[in-house]
Amino acid sequence: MSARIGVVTFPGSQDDQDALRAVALVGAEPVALWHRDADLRQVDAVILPGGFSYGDYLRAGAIARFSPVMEAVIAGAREGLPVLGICNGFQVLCESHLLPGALIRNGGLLFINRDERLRVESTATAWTADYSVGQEIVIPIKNGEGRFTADEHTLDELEAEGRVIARYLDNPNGSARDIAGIANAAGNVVGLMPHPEHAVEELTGPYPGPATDGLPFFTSILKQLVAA
Amino acid sequence: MARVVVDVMLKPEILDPQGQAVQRALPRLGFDGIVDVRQGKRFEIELDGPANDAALARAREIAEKLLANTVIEQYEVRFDGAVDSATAAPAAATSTSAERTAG
Amino acid sequence: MARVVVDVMLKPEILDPQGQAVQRALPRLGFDGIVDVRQGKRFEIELDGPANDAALARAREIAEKLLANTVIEQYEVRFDGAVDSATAAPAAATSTSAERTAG
Amino acid sequence: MTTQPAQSAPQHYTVDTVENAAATPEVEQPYGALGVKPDEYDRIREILGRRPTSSELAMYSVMWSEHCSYKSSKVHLKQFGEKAPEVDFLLVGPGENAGVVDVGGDLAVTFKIESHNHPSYVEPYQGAATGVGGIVRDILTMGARPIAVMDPLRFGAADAADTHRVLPGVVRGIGGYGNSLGLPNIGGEVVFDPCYAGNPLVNALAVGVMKKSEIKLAQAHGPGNKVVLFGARTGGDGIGGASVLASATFDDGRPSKRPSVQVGDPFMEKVLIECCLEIFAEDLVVGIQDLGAAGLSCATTELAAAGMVSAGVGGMDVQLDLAPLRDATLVPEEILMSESQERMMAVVTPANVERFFALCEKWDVTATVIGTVTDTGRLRMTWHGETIVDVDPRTLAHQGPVYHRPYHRPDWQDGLQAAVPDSLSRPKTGEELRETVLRLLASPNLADKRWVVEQYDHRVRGNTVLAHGEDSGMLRLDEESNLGIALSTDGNGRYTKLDPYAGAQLALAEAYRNVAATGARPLAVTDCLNFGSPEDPEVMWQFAEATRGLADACQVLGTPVTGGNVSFYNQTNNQAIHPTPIVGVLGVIDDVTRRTRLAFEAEGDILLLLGDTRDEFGGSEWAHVVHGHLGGLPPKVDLERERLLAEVLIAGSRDGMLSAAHDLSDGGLIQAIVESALRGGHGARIVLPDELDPFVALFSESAGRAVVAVPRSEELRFTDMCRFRGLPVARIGVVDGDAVEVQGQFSIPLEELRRAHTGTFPALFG
Ligand SMILES: Nc1ncnc2c1ncn2[C@@H]1O[C@H](COP(=O)(O)OP(=O)(O)O)[C@@H](O)[C@H]1O
Ligand SMILES: [Mg+2]
Repeated sequence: MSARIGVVTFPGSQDDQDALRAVALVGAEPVALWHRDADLRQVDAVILPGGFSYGDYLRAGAIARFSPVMEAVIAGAREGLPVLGICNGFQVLCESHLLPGALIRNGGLLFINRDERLRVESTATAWTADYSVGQEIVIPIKNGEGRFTADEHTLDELEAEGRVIARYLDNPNGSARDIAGIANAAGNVVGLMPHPEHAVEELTGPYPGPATDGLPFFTSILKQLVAA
Repeated sequence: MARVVVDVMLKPEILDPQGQAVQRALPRLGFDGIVDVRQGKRFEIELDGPANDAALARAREIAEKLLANTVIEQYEVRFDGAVDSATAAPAAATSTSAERTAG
Repeated sequence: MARVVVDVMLKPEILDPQGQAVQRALPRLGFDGIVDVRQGKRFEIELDGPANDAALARAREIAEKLLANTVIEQYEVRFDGAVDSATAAPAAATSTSAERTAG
Repeated sequence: MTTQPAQSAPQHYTVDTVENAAATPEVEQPYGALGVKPDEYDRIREILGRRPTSSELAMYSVMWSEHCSYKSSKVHLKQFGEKAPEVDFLLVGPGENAGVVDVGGDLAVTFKIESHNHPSYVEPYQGAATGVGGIVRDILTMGARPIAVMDPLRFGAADAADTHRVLPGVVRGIGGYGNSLGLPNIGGEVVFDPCYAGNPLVNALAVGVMKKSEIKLAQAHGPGNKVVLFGARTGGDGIGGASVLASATFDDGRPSKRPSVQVGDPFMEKVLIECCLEIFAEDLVVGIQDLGAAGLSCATTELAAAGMVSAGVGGMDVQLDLAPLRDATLVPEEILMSESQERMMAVVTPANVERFFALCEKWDVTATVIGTVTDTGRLRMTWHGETIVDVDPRTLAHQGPVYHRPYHRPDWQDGLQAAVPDSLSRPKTGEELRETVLRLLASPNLADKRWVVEQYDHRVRGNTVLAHGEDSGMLRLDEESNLGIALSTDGNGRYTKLDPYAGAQLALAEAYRNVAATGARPLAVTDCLNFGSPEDPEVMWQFAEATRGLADACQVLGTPVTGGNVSFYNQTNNQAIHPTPIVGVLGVIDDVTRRTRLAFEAEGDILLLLGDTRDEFGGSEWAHVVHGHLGGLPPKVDLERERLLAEVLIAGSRDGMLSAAHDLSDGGLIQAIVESALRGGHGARIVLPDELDPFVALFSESAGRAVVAVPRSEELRFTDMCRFRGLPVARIGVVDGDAVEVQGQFSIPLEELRRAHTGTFPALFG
């Protein structure tokens, strides 16, 4: 059977087509989801894509969190539905309290689009199993509010529970403890500021490369779903 | 018609890069002796109905639910004293209520 | 130490996409009867020295020069009434001065 | 349904009706304050057979303005059509919102460049942001999905205080708006020159793609069809001029201030784009027009006029009071002139209205039927039942004034051209050459622009094959066939100042060369002509020469001008900017996986210099940076050579002979080699040809040249091809090591080059 992976489009989503393309590239079935539909169309996993939902004028992800589709995603996530929030999607997950902490304005205040070197810290999630711990990868970031922040207690807890899934090797924005992505305790919900869906093709991925280090995010989930 | 102001500021323990950028810029512009700058958001909300406690409670709910992310921000809700004109009376004069929550 | 608040809002005639985005979201969250929402910035500035007219004048100069883009924004400068704690006295109570300029 | 009820008319407002205008011929109207000349006013009266109502006067004033009517430039722009090369791929030429080009398969591409110079000086962030928003709506209006933007920019001196106000805001604005639309920014320019202080140039190019069968035109036909206004509400934006009418027609009791600056709402535009594309996909519109400059005046008249021209009959009735307002106190004159952003107007058959509105509702877009297409030949507008406009729309849209402005060659032109750079002191020793390399590399115009372009998203949509730092931006259009396009914009104000005819040609030549360097075949052109005041005969001469040069060159290169924009009055205190035609070239590439990058990627590759190098330093970057000198003549133009060079570069890419190619332009050969070396992380050992003076070889800006890297195994095949076709080729070195070494002169480690190249922008603006 093939896995159905949904990608939500909010008004203002930008990288939804890219997430759908990445899903298709690894051989899963991409399913477009609309923010107004509470129905998840029987998908096996959900990706909240990058972009500027509702313009992100208030706070990134603040308004998207209240859309009908998010009620279903939140309920599903609590039941174990794999959810990956990329960039704006990560912000939505934090605003929804599916993940702790918040993403605030970058240290330098500017929007940054850059290929970042990351170290994978945890493979114990639905979305990172195909990496190895300590693996160094290159994935682009592009955001203005990507600086992860949380209180010390939360940060300690994330570390202790192995829920930091990736760290920046050259922290671009002042993220606490170089955190680029985290998971919930169950490992089904992952939030990541860098964009793995923009590192899936030799033609369009980071240059000079490696260009396709983002693929394992998508192969990881596919393998888990197919195995299930 | 009730006019309510909601001030949203980062909690003191949260780093404020925007405020810091302002503070760093000030000496270069010739402003010295600035000890601290914090930058937050101000919302002016007009609600139907009278300017009573119920209006304030509604605004507070909006702030709690939407305007502030209480993981990192705190907010304050109060009636807007300043009237609708560009030359303003002191904002303080007609304020009748204010409160701040640490979220 | 003087604590001054600078409120910076878009001039009323200028489109405020941020406020509009909030306003459009509110009915979906179950908040009706919201007539208008405007979103601006709030700065809290701590200055060396006494909280007198000179401090206010300095803050005003900072607002004019840096904090507000007077092409599209107006600002208001006043002493911060609320003290430095999370449980606040009414902001109004200790405000001593406020003014707004259309820039 | 989001239709909103008509607002009540503001109090105190006296409507100037058509009836009233006919009955009161003696009323004095403030046409002068609206920029309408006395003879133009007389013509309006003659056309109407009465005095215009204040609403009509508002419409004529904006439609007959320089910006909308091209009254000073028209007689020159004509050449782009008259001299247009015969091509079979041009689907829509100049005159529509943007030109459309057949790129093969069932796909068509539309692209256009526009300026937002003055607004960006007043309010850099919003000015630049709304500049992007405006050009993207033009592309959308053609029926296309916008797929990328580019931003050629010019600023005053890099270290001038005002540049530090303008540049960061402009860059943030372009990024803020473009990123929020989900449009990759795939290229642009950042150039500094004191002549742009007070007159920065913010040009924006947008490109879109559609099926050939889906091209939309701005036409209103079919009597009975509905006219729908949708998108943002109308506010008092950009109606500075209307205040004179306002004060003439009503008294007090309303806000006196009208915004001089338009604020953009990229989120609104993003949903408007998606909404329009779904509307297009279901074929729900007869015609569509964006609201840009001159807002509703322009959209209604252009739709109505074009409909009459194409269908023979037409006309439109509009109930202006139905337009949804952001500011309820606006009066008709202001509504007609408002330049509020993010608005569109569509003509929809009655049968499709319901579906049209359903899609608007899906995207939360406000839509309102405000009028109907008629067969009266008139554009009529009412305000709460009273007729305030009754005109032949063609008199507004097509029959504006045409000026034959006087022009003459400036007296100083000869002196400028005589001030050749030959006597400037040149570096001679290896050490002096080395220092000059580093100095130029770090100079603001040649320095690395990462600080700027990192603020732009170039990846979104996932089809960006090449972007910043390459010779052209390149996009994949079709994931199956790998068909793609390449785009480059160029323009050199110094060259054009020295010789406007040649300067415009060099702008085209450079953009053309850049497109070819990536392996794409140059097809078509868009241009933005940035000049001083057309009322100055010397500026007008520059304009006449530049348009003539561009039109002639397009003819030779076979690349028609498909559309563009003119920006006049770029001057402060009678000091005009350098004449700055910015030329954008669109190319097509059958297989984007065959693209050529500019990076040196493989050690041992052979470096070849293509073309002829002459002692040409007039207007050069070297003369500018080292001596602050501008004089002499720009590099020689040889369009046949450009065409030959392009053929070789395209063939080399197609046949897999090239590892890298980089066109030579500002800063000359050594600048190109250093850029390629830094990008690829491999150095180069250069052996300069014996017959050339080392300084000339390294820094001359002779046109028609490129440097390529070829694998050893391909060298013979490639050089044979060059010789066979008659393109001069010289072996100048090899990709090798961690330094750029020019044998017998100097060697500079890549790290040192990188520090010089990347340090400048962060130091200036970080
Ligand atoms: N420099 C130019 N070269 C070629 N065509 C031009 C030039 N300037 C303007 N045009 C054409 O004239 C028409 C009107 O231009 P413009 O008013 O900028 O269009 P719009 O109303 O869509 O903004 C367009 O088709 C445009 O392409
Ligand atoms: Mg247009």
